[in-house]
Amino acid sequence: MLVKGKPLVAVVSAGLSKFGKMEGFTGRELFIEAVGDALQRCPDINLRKDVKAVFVGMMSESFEHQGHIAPMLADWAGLLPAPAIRTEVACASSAAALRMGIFSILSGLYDVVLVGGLEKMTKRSTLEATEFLGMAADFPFEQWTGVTFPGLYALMATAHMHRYGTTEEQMGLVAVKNHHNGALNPKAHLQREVTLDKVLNSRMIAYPLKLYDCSLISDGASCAILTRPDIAGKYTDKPVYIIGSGQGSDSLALSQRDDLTSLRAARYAAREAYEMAGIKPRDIDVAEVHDCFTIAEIIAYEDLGFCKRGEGGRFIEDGTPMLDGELPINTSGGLKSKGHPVGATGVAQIYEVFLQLTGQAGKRQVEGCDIGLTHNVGGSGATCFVHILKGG
Amino acid sequence: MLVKGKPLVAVVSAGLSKFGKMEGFTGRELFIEAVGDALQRCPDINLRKDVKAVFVGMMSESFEHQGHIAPMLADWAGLLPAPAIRTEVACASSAAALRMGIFSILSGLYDVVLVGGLEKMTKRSTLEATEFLGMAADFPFEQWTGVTFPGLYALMATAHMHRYGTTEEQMGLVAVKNHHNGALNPKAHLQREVTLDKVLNSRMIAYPLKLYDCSLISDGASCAILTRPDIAGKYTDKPVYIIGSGQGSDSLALSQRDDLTSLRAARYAAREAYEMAGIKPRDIDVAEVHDCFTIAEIIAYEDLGFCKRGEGGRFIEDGTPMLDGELPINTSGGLKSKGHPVGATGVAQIYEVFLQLTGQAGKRQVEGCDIGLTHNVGGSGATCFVHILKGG
Amino acid sequence: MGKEDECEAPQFTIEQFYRFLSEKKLMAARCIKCGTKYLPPRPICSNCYSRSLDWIQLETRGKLITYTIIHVAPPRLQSLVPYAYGILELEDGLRLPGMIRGIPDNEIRIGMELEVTFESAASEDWPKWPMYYFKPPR
Amino acid sequence: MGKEDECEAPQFTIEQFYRFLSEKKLMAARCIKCGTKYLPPRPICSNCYSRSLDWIQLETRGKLITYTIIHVAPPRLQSLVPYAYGILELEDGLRLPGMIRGIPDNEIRIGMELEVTFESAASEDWPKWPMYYFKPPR
Ligand SMILES: [Zn+2]
Ligand SMILES: [Zn+2]
Repeated sequence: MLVKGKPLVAVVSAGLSKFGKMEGFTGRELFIEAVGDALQRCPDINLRKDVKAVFVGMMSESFEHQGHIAPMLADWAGLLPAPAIRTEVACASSAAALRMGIFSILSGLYDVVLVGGLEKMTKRSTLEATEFLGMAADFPFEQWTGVTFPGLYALMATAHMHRYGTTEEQMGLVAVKNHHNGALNPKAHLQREVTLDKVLNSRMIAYPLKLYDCSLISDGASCAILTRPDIAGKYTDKPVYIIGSGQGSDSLALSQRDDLTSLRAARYAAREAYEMAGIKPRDIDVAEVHDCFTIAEIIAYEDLGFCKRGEGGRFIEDGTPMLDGELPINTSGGLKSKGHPVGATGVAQIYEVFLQLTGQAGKRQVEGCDIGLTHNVGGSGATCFVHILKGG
Repeated sequence: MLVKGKPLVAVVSAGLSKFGKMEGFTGRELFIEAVGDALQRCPDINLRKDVKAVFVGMMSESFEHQGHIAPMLADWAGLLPAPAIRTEVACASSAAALRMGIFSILSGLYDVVLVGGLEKMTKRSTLEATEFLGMAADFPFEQWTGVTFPGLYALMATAHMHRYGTTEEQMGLVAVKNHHNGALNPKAHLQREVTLDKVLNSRMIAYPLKLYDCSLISDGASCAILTRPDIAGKYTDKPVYIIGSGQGSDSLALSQRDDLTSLRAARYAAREAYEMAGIKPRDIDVAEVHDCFTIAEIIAYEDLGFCKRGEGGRFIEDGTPMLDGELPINTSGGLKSKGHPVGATGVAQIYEVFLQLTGQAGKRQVEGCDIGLTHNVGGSGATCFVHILKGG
Repeated sequence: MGKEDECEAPQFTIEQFYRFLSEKKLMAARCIKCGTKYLPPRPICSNCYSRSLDWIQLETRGKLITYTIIHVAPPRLQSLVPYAYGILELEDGLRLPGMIRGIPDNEIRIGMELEVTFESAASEDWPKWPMYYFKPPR
Repeated sequence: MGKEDECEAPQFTIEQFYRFLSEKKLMAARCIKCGTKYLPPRPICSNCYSRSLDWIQLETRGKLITYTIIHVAPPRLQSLVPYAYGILELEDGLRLPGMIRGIPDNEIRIGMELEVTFESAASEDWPKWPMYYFKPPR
């Protein structure tokens, strides 16, 4: 049951496929790669015997013309006849799977569950991908009237610039930072640095957002193995605990929200997670936030309480979220450089924080970190999850 | 927490939109109709204040080009910023939402949640609908190689006929029974009787399944309000309790299963639900089973233990599952006559059993029923949920 | 619902919103009980759960509260790029998103006044709805 | 994975299964550790989680274990209706579903012997895979 400040569940392992244009691999094959990665990191688990249920996030059946993926993935992971459910809340689909996994363990029904997500996006054309991703927006008033997914974030960016004086250069710095981190991550889609000049001079996608303000269309899969906190020691010496889980919703159509410069769903989710964990924003040592577009990361700084409203642009200028800054953010490279196979992203963030808190993050390891946060947004912000993790 | 034989949650209300070809209504409008119906049946609830989370099932984003529906439905139901998640396991998507709702209450995080489902199918052409529904089958080995959704059940029907001598007439009797019941249900899609002759002489869809062996393509939505059992009395004098919840999975591709005449996922789900409830098949008074095709209902009789393996055909011939029989099955008309807006179906079954156990089923009321069962199958049987309900 | 044949007032649905639009009318729903206005309309008030609603016709002028210029569009609209898109706040506070036409991209400003114009032809395929645009007032 | 450029043996993927098929070879994966066979292939054994696999070429003959005649098909195949479809149990116990050709519908029987035949041309659009069919053995 739920007791404030007590661990909800333990993460005893996590796995990730390579992210990128994974030519020749279908989604189920990427997922089983992620499961294999988690298994190799936790050899004491007997997947078939121990894992009692599967929760997986995927945004769209359209990319691979494949719905009903949950039992198929349970099958490929050798877990039949274990029950399996797919969750979908756009780009936050696998954070939803994680939250369902947490509920299912807290319910007392299961001791060990597998959560994860996937998306196989690159086998379809860019126009097709644009259309499939657009389905996360309101059909009758957004898709139909001509706005795209980058367009929705562009509307927020223009509003943020207008109200707070946020600049295209500040947004560009987010891309520069995340590419720097991604260059240190062997699983990242794009492992190369970019200069601010290159970002600012890249092709316009939806003013003021340019190509390098946008995350990548990628293939990939992620997973994590959750257990009751009191039995984590059976499986690993270095568990990580989830101590806070928050979720909020907002109207699907951006135009119907009171404020276009902040996500109410994110503020609500953050408050729930912080309260459950009994901590404050200043206690966070490392965070993975949803930088589907550079403006989204700037808004995330504000919504998560890392800085005041309107000061997100200065927060990145000051260097605080850099890998060697006071609060390193998106050490993995973020959606921007690691890649954004949308259904995989939420649990891929958990994977990165798991690596950080267990000292397995290699060249991008943040020293002495104990508390991490993940922030996963669905669509243009109608859904947001915040999770808080603590080292064992 | 989970104690055998103890109620998991209470159902304090349930609602259903009209099922059918609901010209002029989008999915969200049907959903809010279902919520309005539940509210009218439970006037003491303050939805906005009491309901803390939403779980909704929908099979396919393709029908309305609309993903990310969960927060939108929370918005339309007046529940923002309450968290909302969509579940998808093909035709069992809303039973999954129900099970998530149960977990979330058992976790201790929520006291009251709204679960439901919807599908808006009739605005697209039959060929489009065939394609969208087909996505629940394995793409590389089923969709690609030419089998349809009716085709998969036809493969099971041929195998069942070959092994057990089941006849097209026996399957036809399932349709006759369900149309009889549906004619008594004012929310059913087709409210008219059919003769066995008409069923047997209807157009072939996938041998041996004819048009009248197949459920309908319908629009519709369903919902139920769940609470902790100990607080149900605050909201209603006549709660119904969910005392068992089971779920199982199997390989997505039919060809990979050992047995083509029975669903392992259903047998697994049934065993879990019966054990949790501490009851036997013979204790069931009324049941809603997944008759997407007539053969599916015959197999359900066997998988749920209402009769022995291979005897499903005789079970319907003997009249046991008739409205005036010993164990009335699909009193609502079932998917066959009430209609099958796929994402709505699982919770629509809960709605029917809720009506039966609270004496609100009108002309199709089964007298003296105390324990009901629902059986909701995803796709060709890779997913199955069984829930057991008890009157208050 | 279930009374489609006999009902007098048009249903409070998105379909009906677009039907009005094809008659060049911008219509919202208003809850008679609590006064909340809905654009798009909703069949049940999300604030007080009343089903007593009426239609109100909106003024078509409003103020632009944010905008973008879209360079990569979905297949249906790819031929129009680049195009401007924004959110209009109408005179009574309701908001509507849509394409902006009839003004050079570099003259678009937050706060400027625009008005809704209607294209009455519905699309041939699903969903068979007309389009609308925002333009500088005449 | 991540070694695509340097690997010698073809990956144990569905794409590779269809690539073999276009070479008229019916190939399955076999786990070297526990012997489990997979059709379609899997990159990791679902029984023992080993990554040590090899490809085995299957005999193309098998026994029909069930069938149907499809009269309503998705758009891509609508021109072929009615067509027969069934599940073949191959000689080593693996099963494959597919269309049945070259035999009148009313002569199809459970238990009859059929063999896999290959159409080597891949589809032009996604997923760019060839088709295969079941026919009576020559
Ligand atoms: Zn009102
Ligand atoms: Zn093996």
